[in-house]
Amino acid sequence: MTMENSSLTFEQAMEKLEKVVGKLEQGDVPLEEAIAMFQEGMKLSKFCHERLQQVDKQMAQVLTEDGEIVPFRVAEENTE
Amino acid sequence: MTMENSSLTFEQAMEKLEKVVGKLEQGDVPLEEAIAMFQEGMKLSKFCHERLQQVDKQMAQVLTEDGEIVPFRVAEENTE
Amino acid sequence: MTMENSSLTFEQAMEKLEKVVGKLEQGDVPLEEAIAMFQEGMKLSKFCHERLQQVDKQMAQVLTEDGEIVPFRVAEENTE
Amino acid sequence: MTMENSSLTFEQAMEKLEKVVGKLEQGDVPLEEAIAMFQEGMKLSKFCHERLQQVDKQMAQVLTEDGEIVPFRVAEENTE
Amino acid sequence: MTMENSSLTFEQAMEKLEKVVGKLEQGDVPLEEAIAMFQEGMKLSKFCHERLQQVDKQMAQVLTEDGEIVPFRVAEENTE
Amino acid sequence: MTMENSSLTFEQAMEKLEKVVGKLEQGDVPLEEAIAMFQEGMKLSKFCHERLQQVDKQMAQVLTEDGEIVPFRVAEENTE
Amino acid sequence: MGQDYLSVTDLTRKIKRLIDGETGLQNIWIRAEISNYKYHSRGHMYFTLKDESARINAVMFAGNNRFLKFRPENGMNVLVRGDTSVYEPHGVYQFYVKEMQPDGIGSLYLAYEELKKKLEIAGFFSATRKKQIPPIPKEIAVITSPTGAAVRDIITTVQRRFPLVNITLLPVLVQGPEAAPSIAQAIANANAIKKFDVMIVGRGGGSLEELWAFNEQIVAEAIYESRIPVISAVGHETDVTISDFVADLRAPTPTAAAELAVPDILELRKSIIERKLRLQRAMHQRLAVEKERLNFLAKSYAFRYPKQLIDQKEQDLDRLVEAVRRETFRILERKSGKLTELLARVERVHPKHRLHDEKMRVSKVNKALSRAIKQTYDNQENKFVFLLSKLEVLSPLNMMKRGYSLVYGEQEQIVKQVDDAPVETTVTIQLQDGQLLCLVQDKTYGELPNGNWSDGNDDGK
Repeated sequence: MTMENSSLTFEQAMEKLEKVVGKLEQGDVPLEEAIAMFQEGMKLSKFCHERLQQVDKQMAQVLTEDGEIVPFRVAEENTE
Repeated sequence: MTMENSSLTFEQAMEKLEKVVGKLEQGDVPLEEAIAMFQEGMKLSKFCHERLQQVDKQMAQVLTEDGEIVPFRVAEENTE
Repeated sequence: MTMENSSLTFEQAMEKLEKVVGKLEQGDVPLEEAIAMFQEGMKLSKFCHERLQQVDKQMAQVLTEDGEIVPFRVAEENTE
Repeated sequence: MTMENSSLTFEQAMEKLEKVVGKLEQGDVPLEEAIAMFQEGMKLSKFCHERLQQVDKQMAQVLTEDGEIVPFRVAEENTE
Repeated sequence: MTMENSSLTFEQAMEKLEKVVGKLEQGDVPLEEAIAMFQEGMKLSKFCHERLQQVDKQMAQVLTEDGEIVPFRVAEENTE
Repeated sequence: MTMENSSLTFEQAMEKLEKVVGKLEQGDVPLEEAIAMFQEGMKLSKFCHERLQQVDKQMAQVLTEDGEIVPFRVAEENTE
Repeated sequence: MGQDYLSVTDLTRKIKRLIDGETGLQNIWIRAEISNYKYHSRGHMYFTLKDESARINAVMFAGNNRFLKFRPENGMNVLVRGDTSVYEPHGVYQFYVKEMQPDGIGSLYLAYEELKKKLEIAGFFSATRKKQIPPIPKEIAVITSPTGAAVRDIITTVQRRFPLVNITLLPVLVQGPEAAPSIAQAIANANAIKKFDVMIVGRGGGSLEELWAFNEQIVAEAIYESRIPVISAVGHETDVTISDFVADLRAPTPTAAAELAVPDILELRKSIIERKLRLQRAMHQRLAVEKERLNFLAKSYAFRYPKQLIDQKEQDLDRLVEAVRRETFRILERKSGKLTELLARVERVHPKHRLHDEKMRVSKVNKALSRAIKQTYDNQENKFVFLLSKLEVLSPLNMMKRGYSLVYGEQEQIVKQVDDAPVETTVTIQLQDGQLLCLVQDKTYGELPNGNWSDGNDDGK
């Protein structure tokens, strides 16, 4: 499952998580399945959580006329 | 019977247990059958109890592994 | 009769006993038959009594073997 | 007659006795015959009496054999 | 006549005797005949008397043989 | 006449005597005849008298012969 | 001829019908100048439309002028759309204005309407063509002017909401004649780079002319053909451009576009935590439910009081055993009762009673016998004694007691007459106490005296 999850996108993981939660909340899952789903759900939530923490804050860029991508600094309001 | 029970799911065991209790409480069970049912009931109840304890443990373990995010206090409202 | 009775279930014996009572209650039973029925009735009653004691023992044994099942505390909220 | 009576059932003896008494009560039996019939009646009643005593003993014996179950106190309410 | 009487039953003798008395009481019997009838009557009366004494003896003998029948009591409740 | 009378019954003699008395009472019988009739009457009365005495004796004899017949005691109840 | 006069009303009605039926006079656009403008208190506008050589009365009812974005004035050049008709009471034709725009930009409106209709027919606005905006994009292209509030609003909003996303600005001109090609080119470029998940195309607010580039067909086509989902963000909320219609998602403002393009990371985190909590809660609840259910079962009456299973039967047994005893005793009692009853009857028919009766009977009969014979004897004896006494009374010999006597001759015949006894014969005289033997000595005849005789017959002799 871990294998599988690692190739999931964040959206897929969230979707799976929601489904798992939904099913568990319906309460009609056999107990053995429920604990497995709980484990799966916890893994998914961990996965999603990590995905959101992974990257540092990105800087805005600009595509110049030359086709280069350079950092872009937003003009301050004050300059206008 | 023990053999048989070990391959039961929790739900099946509970269902069996419920039936046993229901029949016993109706009170018109032949004596010999009643004692057998009583034994069966005790075994099923033990089995279910153990399964629940096992699931309990499994859950605790998952939550411990998930340690970093630990304090999922349900009663968050009160602490805040 | 003893031979025969030993293979009876408790309920069958009780049913027989009830029949004996029913016949006796009709009241027009010849004396010799009445005493025979009385003897039969007492034998059945002894048989039933022994069966009950046996079941009582069995039950006690089951309870001892399976120990006591301490109920789960459902009121988990209180412990946290 | 004694020979004959010994193979009678209680009810047959009682029936005979009743007939004898009935005839005697009608009063038109010749005296000599009446004596004989009375004698017959006495024998029958003695026979019936002995049968009853015998049955009584038998019952007592059965109850004693079943000694363990002895105290059939109907008035249990008072003792408790 | 004595010959004849000895084969009479008590009842026949009494019947004859009563007839004799009846006729005599009507009063129109010639004297010689009356005295004959009287003699006849006296013989019959003697005969009856003797028969009765005989029966008395017989009875005493029969009753002694069969002893007394004490009425049978079933009332077991009192003995407990 | 004596010859003749001896074969008479008491009743015939009494009848004759009555006739004699009857005729004598009419009173118109010639004296000689009356005396004769009177003599005849006396003979008849003698005859009757003797017959009566004879019967009396016979009665006494019968009663004596049957002497044993002491009257039964009717009040038997008192003796018992 | 004279009969063919029309009434004025008929004529006017004919004219009205004629004008109303002429399509060239209905739903047409007219360019004119406003004069004699009057705003009626009830909301209707009355004015004259004119040009250098003609004029026509016009009215714009409140229902139509309510949405006007400007206030008409005398001397103002306007474009109006409406119907020509006749006001019958005055017999004047006039123009009923439905829509009015200031002239000048009026041409742009016409172009806008025309293009909108055309593209709509071509299917550019079709909902089925709209692409899904990815919920969590990694790369965002922003096509707008590098200066101005729009780009700043977009970038800061995106970075604030979802710092993990890459923003690449594709700077374009957003007004002026070069704007449309510039925008279309940038859209194409963004598609060429192939790394963007979503693009925001737009600019800040401005006049219709300033926003015009976004109403150009070239831009519409570029958006339509973009494989990357496009969020349009042109001007303010009230400005709706062709680009907005074509775009996959229309944002009312640039800031709104940024909000639509990326999720709020805090919200996401919150939602993960929330799901996690729900997960745990569900599991806890499930466990709790099962535990409770099990407890309930384990604590059930049957398990807690298993002896009850037996108790009932014990009682049943007791009842039956008691019944067997009771019924048997009852049968015995009944039988013995019957026997006792029979014994009593036997006692009653004891022959001693019978014997006693018979003895009495014999005794009685015996007595009766004796009595009867005695009676018989006594009767006869009495009868005899009676007869005898009678006989004695009647005895002829009785007369002798009174002195009479009987005389018998020698032949023992009774001597009744004198001659019956001859003299010298003996006679016997019978007296009461004996006889006298007498010798007859003599005889005398004579008669017995009459009269007194008969009277003294009884006592005289």
